[in-house]
Amino acid sequence: MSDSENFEQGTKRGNQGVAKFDRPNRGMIGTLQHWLHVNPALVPLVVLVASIAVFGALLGSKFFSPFALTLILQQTAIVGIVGAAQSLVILTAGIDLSVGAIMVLSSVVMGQATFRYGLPVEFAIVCGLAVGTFVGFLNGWLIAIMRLPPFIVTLGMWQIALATNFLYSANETIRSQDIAEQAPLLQLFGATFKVGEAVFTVGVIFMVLLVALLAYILKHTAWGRHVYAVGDDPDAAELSGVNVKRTLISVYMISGLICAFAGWALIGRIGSVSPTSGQLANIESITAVVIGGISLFGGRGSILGMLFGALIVGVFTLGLRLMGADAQWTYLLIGALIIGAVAVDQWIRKVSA
Amino acid sequence: MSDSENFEQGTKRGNQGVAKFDRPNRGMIGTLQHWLHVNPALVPLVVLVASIAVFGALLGSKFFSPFALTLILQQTAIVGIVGAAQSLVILTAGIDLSVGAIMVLSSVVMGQATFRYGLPVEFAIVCGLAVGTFVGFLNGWLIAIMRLPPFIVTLGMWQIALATNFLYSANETIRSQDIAEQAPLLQLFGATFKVGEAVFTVGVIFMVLLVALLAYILKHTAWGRHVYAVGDDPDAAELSGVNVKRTLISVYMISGLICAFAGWALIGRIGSVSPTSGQLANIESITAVVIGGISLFGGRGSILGMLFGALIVGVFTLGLRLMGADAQWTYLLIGALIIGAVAVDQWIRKVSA
Amino acid sequence: DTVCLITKTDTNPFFVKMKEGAEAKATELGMTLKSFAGKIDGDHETQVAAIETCIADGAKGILLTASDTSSITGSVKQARDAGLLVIALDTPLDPIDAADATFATDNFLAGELIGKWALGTLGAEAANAKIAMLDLGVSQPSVDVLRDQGFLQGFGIDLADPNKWGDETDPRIVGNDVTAGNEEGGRKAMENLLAKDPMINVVYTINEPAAAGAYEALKSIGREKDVLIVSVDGGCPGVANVRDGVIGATSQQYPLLMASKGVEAIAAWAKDGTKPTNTEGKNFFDTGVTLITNTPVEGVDSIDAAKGAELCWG
Amino acid sequence: MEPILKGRNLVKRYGRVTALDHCDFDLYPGEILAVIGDNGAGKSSLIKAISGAIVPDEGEVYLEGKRIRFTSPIQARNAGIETVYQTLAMSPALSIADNMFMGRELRKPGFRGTWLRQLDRPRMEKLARDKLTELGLMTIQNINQAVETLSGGQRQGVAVARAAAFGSKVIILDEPTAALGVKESRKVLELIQDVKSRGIPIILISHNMPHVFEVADRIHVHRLGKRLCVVNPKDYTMSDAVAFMTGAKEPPLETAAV
Amino acid sequence: MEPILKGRNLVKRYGRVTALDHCDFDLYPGEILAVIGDNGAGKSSLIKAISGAIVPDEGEVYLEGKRIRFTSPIQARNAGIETVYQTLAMSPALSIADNMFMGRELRKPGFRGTWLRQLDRPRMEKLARDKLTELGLMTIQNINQAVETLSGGQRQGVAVARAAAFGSKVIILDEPTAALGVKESRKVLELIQDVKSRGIPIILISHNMPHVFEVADRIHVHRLGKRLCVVNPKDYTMSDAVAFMTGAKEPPLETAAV
Ligand SMILES: Nc1ncnc2c1ncn2[C@@H]1O[C@H](COP(=O)(O)OP(=O)(O)OP(=O)(O)O)[C@@H](O)[C@H]1O
Ligand SMILES: Nc1ncnc2c1ncn2[C@@H]1O[C@H](COP(=O)(O)OP(=O)(O)OP(=O)(O)O)[C@@H](O)[C@H]1O
Ligand SMILES: O[C@@H]1[C@H](O)[C@H](O)CO[C@H]1O
Ligand SMILES: [Mg+2]
Ligand SMILES: [Mg+2]
Repeated sequence: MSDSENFEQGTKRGNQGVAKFDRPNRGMIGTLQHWLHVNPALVPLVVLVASIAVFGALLGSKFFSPFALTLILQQTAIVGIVGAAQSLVILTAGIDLSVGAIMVLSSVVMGQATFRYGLPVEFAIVCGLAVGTFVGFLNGWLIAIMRLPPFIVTLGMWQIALATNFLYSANETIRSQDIAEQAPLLQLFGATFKVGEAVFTVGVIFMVLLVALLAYILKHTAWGRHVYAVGDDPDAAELSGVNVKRTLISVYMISGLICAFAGWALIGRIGSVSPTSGQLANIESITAVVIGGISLFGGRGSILGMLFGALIVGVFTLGLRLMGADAQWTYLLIGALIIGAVAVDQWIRKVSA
Repeated sequence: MSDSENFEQGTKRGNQGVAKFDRPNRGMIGTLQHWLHVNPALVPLVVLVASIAVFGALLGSKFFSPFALTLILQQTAIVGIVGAAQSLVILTAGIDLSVGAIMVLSSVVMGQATFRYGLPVEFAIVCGLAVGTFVGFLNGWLIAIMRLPPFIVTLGMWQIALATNFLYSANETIRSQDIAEQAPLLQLFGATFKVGEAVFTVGVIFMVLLVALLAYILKHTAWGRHVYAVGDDPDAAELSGVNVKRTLISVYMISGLICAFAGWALIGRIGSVSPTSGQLANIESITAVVIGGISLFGGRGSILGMLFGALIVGVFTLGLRLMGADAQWTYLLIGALIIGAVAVDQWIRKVSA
Repeated sequence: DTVCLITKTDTNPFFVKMKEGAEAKATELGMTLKSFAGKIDGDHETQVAAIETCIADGAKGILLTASDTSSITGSVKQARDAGLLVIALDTPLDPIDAADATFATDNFLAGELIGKWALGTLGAEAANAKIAMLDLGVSQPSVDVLRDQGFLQGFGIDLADPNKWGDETDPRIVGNDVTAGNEEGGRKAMENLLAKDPMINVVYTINEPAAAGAYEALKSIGREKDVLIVSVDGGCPGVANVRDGVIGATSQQYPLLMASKGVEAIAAWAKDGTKPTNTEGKNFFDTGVTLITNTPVEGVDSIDAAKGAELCWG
Repeated sequence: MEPILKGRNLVKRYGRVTALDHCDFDLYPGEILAVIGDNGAGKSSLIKAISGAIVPDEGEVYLEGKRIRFTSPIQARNAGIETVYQTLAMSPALSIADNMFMGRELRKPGFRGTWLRQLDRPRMEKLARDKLTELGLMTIQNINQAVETLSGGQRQGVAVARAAAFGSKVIILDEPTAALGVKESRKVLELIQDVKSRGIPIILISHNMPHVFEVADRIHVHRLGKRLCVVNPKDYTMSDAVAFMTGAKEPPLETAAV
Repeated sequence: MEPILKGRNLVKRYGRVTALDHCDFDLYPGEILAVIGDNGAGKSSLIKAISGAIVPDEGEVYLEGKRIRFTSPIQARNAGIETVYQTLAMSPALSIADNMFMGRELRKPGFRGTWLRQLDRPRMEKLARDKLTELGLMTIQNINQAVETLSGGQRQGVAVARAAAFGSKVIILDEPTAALGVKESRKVLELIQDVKSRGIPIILISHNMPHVFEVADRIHVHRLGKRLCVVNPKDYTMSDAVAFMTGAKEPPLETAAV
């Protein structure tokens, strides 16, 4: 063999060690930055803690009390639960505009099954959960099998579910007193218990556990990895052996199921079954997801971030209201602060990169 | 040189012709399919024509009259104009949730400048257009320079612009009769003229011309190509010499300007200046864009498709009402039909691929 | 002392005026007013959160226009248990005694007045009327239903289920459509119904912005002169529209009165624990409703637009 | 001998472009088959049609004599056909280890795996590191690095390592060394020999003639969407092969050079 | 002689990874400089730092003796530095012609160009076709095809054609022939010689040693984020070069082999 074919043999004798580079000595801030870089979900946590600190400083004990702080948790519970569903969907590069409608429809089904049809309340709840899952399945099927864009499918489903909800419920509210009397299980998520001055509801606990569970699943199971892969690049995921269709359908079904749970939690929060609730759930859940650092293009971000995102909005809202801003000023400032929160987030990511 | 280095010289003698393959003979349907494949914007047109035909067959002359058909155009004008702005933004892989708010804010500025400050109406209109462009610039600046996600920026701007609008206008309506008397130019877009039984408004003509102009710009100017490139892959666009920041800022500014024109057109349509209008402009414009086949991931689709998408929704809405569906059922059916329209669209694309 | 005002939205001029009235009265009595509002009509959760915030804030009382009249009662109870006086404004709660008091317009009566007026104006022609019903929204909130059904009652049409609009079978009704209570929705809904039957000659509208939109639609096909439009609210632009012949008749309500009465009541409660009393023979304090028209009809009390303009609210 | 993998009359059109034009294909047990051809000749389309990544418009594919109709790459993988696509098919935001085990993750033993369905990250990371070390990709410092942060060559190395680790019946490599350095390329060639010695046949698409002639048992020359001929590298020179594929020289008549 | 392009002490870190570690670099007028090195050695990072695609954390770059601080590739292009990136930097959904003229579109003459700002599509298409034909990429059937529908090699050909057509001061090619066929690779090498004969210096990153030794005037050997040495291909064999870059052999002491 001539030299030109032989030259590649030179590689045999090479140094086989792994390259090592200096690690710059970072100092405390540097270490924090590096740590945030490795755990990007914690960036919104930093923003959250900072905003609690600022409002605490401005408002003193009115805000910085166990009561007010746990109130924020309570006010965030529904958005947090729906946001968990939304996170799953957005991680697959989808979007679910029907979350609010599924939530309300499920709660109405639970109420009507109990009160109109007289079914045992446990069974009524199962019906509600099944309806939510089924609507989610329809979404998933249309998106994965028929290959329709998630935005359109869930937009259409939103209208369908909402109209069904009104037609089916005949716009009737089931009153809180009646529920408390005849089917208190429906209000389970509203049950409160106190730890000192802090007031927790079952809904809050459920939200926290749900997010923790999903964070575990996304990180530590094959299915979770597939969710990310599908959102990242569905073609690549398909070629490397992920069953993209099945993954998508399961994500939308789980999203529907979680929204149904949110519907149950909604009964607990507002006491009654009201067909007109949940109209802002879409926009609020998407906001929480995006402030939490999950990319709308899929495949990037963490569900923990969503929880912090939801709480950031909750803190701003209560803080501003307690400071006495009136409604339009509050909306204006929340608008500015949402942009500000994400700007800070981006900035932290940048300097810590 | 040894043979192994020389072998590449074999290439010199190769056949230099371009490969030719048989073109299968297509027949009429095949030709249509091929044609649709080459002009994907026409797919929603096919859906549109089909839905007009179906409603025409079902409803006869009630629907298939110049009056009803031009009514659809009038009802679509605002969504079509705002949809043009939305299309530009979505082509860059962004989203503009502030379109409705910019529209209303601009119309309120035009009205207040004329009636509260007594400025000449021409100047008031210029003020309104400037305000829209400025809000668009803020969006663009935050997105391009601060690198914040469009969803969050325009969500925040939506709230800010809407709150500003209410605070500024003190929710006061300026009545149609007063405008007609003192500043009829504000109602310009509402001016109607008849061609036979068909009734056109200036707003309708403006929408059609605007879409045609933008279609030209997107296809036949460098700026238009850059819009697509930025939406397709911003990193690649930057590396291959597109000024991504400038392109993005200009897109959001133009979007703001178009929304301000929509605000002017809105005064023409509803006669008065009312701060509570335009609440559905976001969702309706995005729906039109997506039904029209523009990808929410940017870089793909045509603005003509958006126009057809808007008209499809208009046809369904009026058609269903004329068939006697009540409001709730219409709502439900429109949800289903939006999904159906996109499904047909996908199907046509598939068979014609 | 702090008093809270929670309205359905703060974009509707009606609520804007209500807020202004409350603010003026609060300043006069040396109280602090904190106002809250839902983002959109029907935004119930924001109202729940607002009540919680008021409790946290240590307010003396709450003035509430509820988006969901029966669902809100749980939160209202929470507030009352915490020692706050809760007064429903404009919209009675369900049940009405869930609040400490209610200061409101009788919305069914408001509808009935314009129904009777339309019937009287048409006279014998009423038998051949073609009626367009421009309602608020598909969720059919209570004011929406009350005014719609009141109008039909006044016009002499069978209501079927009085808790629901749209289930009537009288052939004179061309159709119901929804307006979101603004001009844009009013115009579109009117156009849709006109496409269904271009000879519509009576238009009921949920409020005056919707009426203004409907008028634009009629004007664009040149029928604005031969159609009766009736509405509810009595805001200044609406009254001006009555004067200009855009609206035939409107039922005026008095939000400023509701608000100032409400603030006074809470001030009294804060001072010595007195609770407000109801109007004679009603289970709420009726702030009154007046029909405004320049073409009065026999048997229906009304005032003219000039008089109405003195009483109008924004 | 019966081919282990056989394609007949495969056609694939993209709009006006005919990427596969009644193409035949044979892979025999235990061999290394190289596929060479100009850019755009249709090589990638051919292997995509075989591995389920595209469904051909016409024609048949047989695995071990049985007609197969893959509609997804998962089916091909389950049948033991492992492919490295030219586009690499990786999830950019996920780590190297995640990518290597995508679709066949390892779970922890016992309760945590069966019931909590927990992934066995340490084991997956160790295996991934081992496979990459075999390929000499030692400049990768962190197995949990996102694939998008790898250099072009590193990325390709990960894809090749994945296929080599999991292929059981056929391994298909579409230009596996295109972005690789000299050293890394040699490692891949060694790996190919190694896989062959395990009795697994390999399809190798490459533009590197010395590499092709070094390892291939037979060479499938692809031209204008068709199999032009199959040659034995012992009978022809590189110049001949290049001349065939560019059309400079008429191909030999007997095409089935087994 | 003064280098036309000079880098000193360039450092670029990505989190924990140091891609450039106080790296120097020189390109002299009119020469072809090859950059070789292992996968992940930092070659692409080096040329990105030079062409404005990344901003180095430390160090300086000089063009014709003047310190430059590019913060975007547009600035480098305007300064006459044209680059083919390894990732190719194309807009997949746009056509070949659109991509070739991205950022420097041609407008129609007269009123339509100046006032309507209309693109001169026929002229752009003709030029694009000519450039591709020069590279022998004739299997491309339609110049208005979207780039995403091209084969891997065709795509690379388009990128190279673009750089060659527009580079005025320096042309940088990051593995331009990686995905190219034998014939197309030869065309690129010819093109490189051609550009050089026009007096424009070229930086060529490649793993193909025969190609490097065929065209390069000097070879910059990159290792572990640094310039290890610069050798003259006439003085060393390919085996030597490979041994340097893999660390099998100590580099020669005089590094500035001009
Ligand atoms: N998705 C697609 N849409 C349209 N045309 C396509 C598509 N994929 C491939 N083609 C066309 O099919 C032909 C064959 O492409 P293919 O990728 O199979 O070539 P190849 O032989 O692998 O080339 P290379 O050596 O450059 O990788 C090319 O002309 C290409 O443009
Ligand atoms: N965006 C990034 N984020 C993190 N690390 C990166 C990034 N880009 C490159 N690197 C790392 O920097 C090192 C150098 O990469 P570079 O792409 O410059 O190598 P290269 O010499 O061009 O390799 P190849 O020959 O494989 O193209 C690699 O270890 C790579 O993992
Ligand atoms: O009574 C008010 C106003 O009339 C408004 O127009 C709609 O909301 C109702 O509650
Ligand atoms: Mg290929
Ligand atoms: Mg590189």
